Amino acid sequence: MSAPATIRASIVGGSGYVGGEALRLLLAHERVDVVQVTSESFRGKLVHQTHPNLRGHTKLKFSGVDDLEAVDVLFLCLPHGEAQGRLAHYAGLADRLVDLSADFRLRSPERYRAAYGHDHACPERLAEAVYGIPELHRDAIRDASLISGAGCLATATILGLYPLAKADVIDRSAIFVDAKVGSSAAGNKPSLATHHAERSGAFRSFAPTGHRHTAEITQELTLGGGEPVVHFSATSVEAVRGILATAQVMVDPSVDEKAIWKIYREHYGDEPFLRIVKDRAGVYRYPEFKLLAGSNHCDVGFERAADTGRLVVMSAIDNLMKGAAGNGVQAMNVAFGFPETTGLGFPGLHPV
Amino acid sequence: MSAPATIRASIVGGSGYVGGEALRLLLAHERVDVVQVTSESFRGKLVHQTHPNLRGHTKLKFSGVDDLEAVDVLFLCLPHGEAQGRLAHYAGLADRLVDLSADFRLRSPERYRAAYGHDHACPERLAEAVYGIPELHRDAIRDASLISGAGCLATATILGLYPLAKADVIDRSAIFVDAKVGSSAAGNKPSLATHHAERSGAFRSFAPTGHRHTAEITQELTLGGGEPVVHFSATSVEAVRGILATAQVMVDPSVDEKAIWKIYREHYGDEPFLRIVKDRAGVYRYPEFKLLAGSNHCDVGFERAADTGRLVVMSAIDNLMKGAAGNGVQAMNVAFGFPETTGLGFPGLHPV
Amino acid sequence: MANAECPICSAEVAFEADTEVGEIVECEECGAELEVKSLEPPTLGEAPDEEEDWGE
Repeated sequence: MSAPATIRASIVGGSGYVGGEALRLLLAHERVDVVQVTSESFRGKLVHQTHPNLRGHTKLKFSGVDDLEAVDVLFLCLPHGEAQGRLAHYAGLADRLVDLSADFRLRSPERYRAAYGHDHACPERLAEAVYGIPELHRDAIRDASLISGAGCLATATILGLYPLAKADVIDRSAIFVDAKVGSSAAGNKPSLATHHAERSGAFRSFAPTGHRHTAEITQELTLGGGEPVVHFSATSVEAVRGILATAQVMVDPSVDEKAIWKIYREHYGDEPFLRIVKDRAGVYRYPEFKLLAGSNHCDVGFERAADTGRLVVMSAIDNLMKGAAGNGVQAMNVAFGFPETTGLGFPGLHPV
Repeated sequence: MSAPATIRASIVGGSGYVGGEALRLLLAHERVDVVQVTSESFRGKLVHQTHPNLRGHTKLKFSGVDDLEAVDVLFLCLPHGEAQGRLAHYAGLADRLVDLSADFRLRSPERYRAAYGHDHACPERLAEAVYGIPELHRDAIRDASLISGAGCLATATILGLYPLAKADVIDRSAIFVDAKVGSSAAGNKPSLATHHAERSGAFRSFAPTGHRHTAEITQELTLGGGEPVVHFSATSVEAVRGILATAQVMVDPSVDEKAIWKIYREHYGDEPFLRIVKDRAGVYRYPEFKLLAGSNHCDVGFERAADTGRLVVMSAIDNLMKGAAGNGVQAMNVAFGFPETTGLGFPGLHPV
Repeated sequence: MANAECPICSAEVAFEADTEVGEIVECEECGAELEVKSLEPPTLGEAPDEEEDWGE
């Protein structure tokens, strides 16, 4: 079945940062016509009211969710809980759903209750939803009707460790991760904690333990083996966009640096968005998220402490792009048979 | 003469920030094949050594300037003085030259000596060079063989005031401008002044008076009338990319707010890159450069102090884009008859 | 679809087919909240908007 020339797409919940990023990408996507973007609070307003970068790029106005027309793909960028609450309604409007909330990331209802503190509204749909990172589940995404985006911190961490877990060269009993994340990952709801005078220059240990994304990381790194024990800690840092996940794992001493290069090249060599960054020259020798703002790249690098067998794995993304909207568009490209980089070619800026 | 399907372009001096930005744009430009990028110090190295955002996007390596082949257009991104020194050599390699240095911005040799402190190497070529801002000189650019880029601070200031000067509604005897500019405008040569511990958080009045771009502003705002007296002051601020020029001029009391809107709409209503930003709603009610990083926009806004007839005009750009490489590519599009927005559609990011 | 002139910035403001007198519409260029004063001829006046705290 060859790919359609163009498809119709709408965004539900388009006034937030993820919805706005999805809108930016879909408006410029040569195979997509954006039909509607909904926002109850901004209904009737021009979209550039909440997405000022789009001023002059579109005359689109926000619609109400009840005016939604049927389309080919619906991007759900709703607060957690809303997608699972009205899934049947949305599924009736489009054959493909890309849900960028946390509602359908976890396969098991038990793990969902443990991570989110309440029962899932439609646990029977959890098994059918696909964890929408193409580098991990490209084939499943092709036929999926419910594609779930992944948590941004989980995405960076998983993509850093996945090849090693798949090659089963790491000690799964203790994986330590320290993730640094920018302010946009918390959304656009203002509070005292995000008030400039309180947030500027902050290096805030907002989740030393108990971060919800841990459940996804554990789920995706099991890979048919024993369940990994992931010790995850998150710090919000002086940036708007960006995640740098620094993982520390113990690797069998027999696996030297060359072997590790091979493992990463084997898994990521042909991936258009994954770059292995471990360089002996230049300023940026390991992954750095400031270079990635607006791009769909995930950069992965590593360094091995020869004496102890400790491996430090660094992975960087833009939390709104590969950590959310960019990955959603990539999964859409896979689902509809478009070249996977369509509309996602922006390389990022330097200097920035 | 219809536009060619694609053209061959090379960049001379491609290891700097402006050269790197031009390379990023030209690599993604659907009507351009990038043939060579020269750098004497990085000859033979992959371009992503100095432009890490381009890692994985090109296998291009830096060439030496002596290996340059003939092309359709040559972008000169050299330190000041080098283009004027070897112009004949470069002109022999391409029918069109886009010079992004300061060598050919001023029409008069006297004004050049006053601003740059030495005689011009080929003053006879100054008259033939076109000041390459399409919004000001679109027709002249079409046929020009030597297109000069403009100074970044000058570009923001001129585009803010140009419609008012053209409509002759401002008092030309005293135009006060305070321009805020990011660190990338000073290039990539490190010094103690740009050392992070000294530069981070700086609001440094590096040119309270005597800034070289004043000469260009005066030249371009004369517009057949009396020469304006431009009082220009520049401050470097806590940003990498971005310029915000805040001009204060006196306007005839008979010219009310509506009339000013009309003047701006008349000149910029159909310009794809110019946006009039004076909004009563939203967070970004006047131009702000942080939204423009990577985009070719120049946003212009104003506010009128009714009591005194004072008009404050605010104009914002990305100094590396509309202030340099983006404008150069825009001028190239005009020169070769490509749609002017080709390769320049990136809207900028939000939040960023 | 008739057009009226924005009283603030003189931009053209399109009236939808179902626009009614008294309705609040927004000028797309300057973001001003405007009140539909009449349909024939299409005229707009500045709506009494509450001075929103811009936070600066």
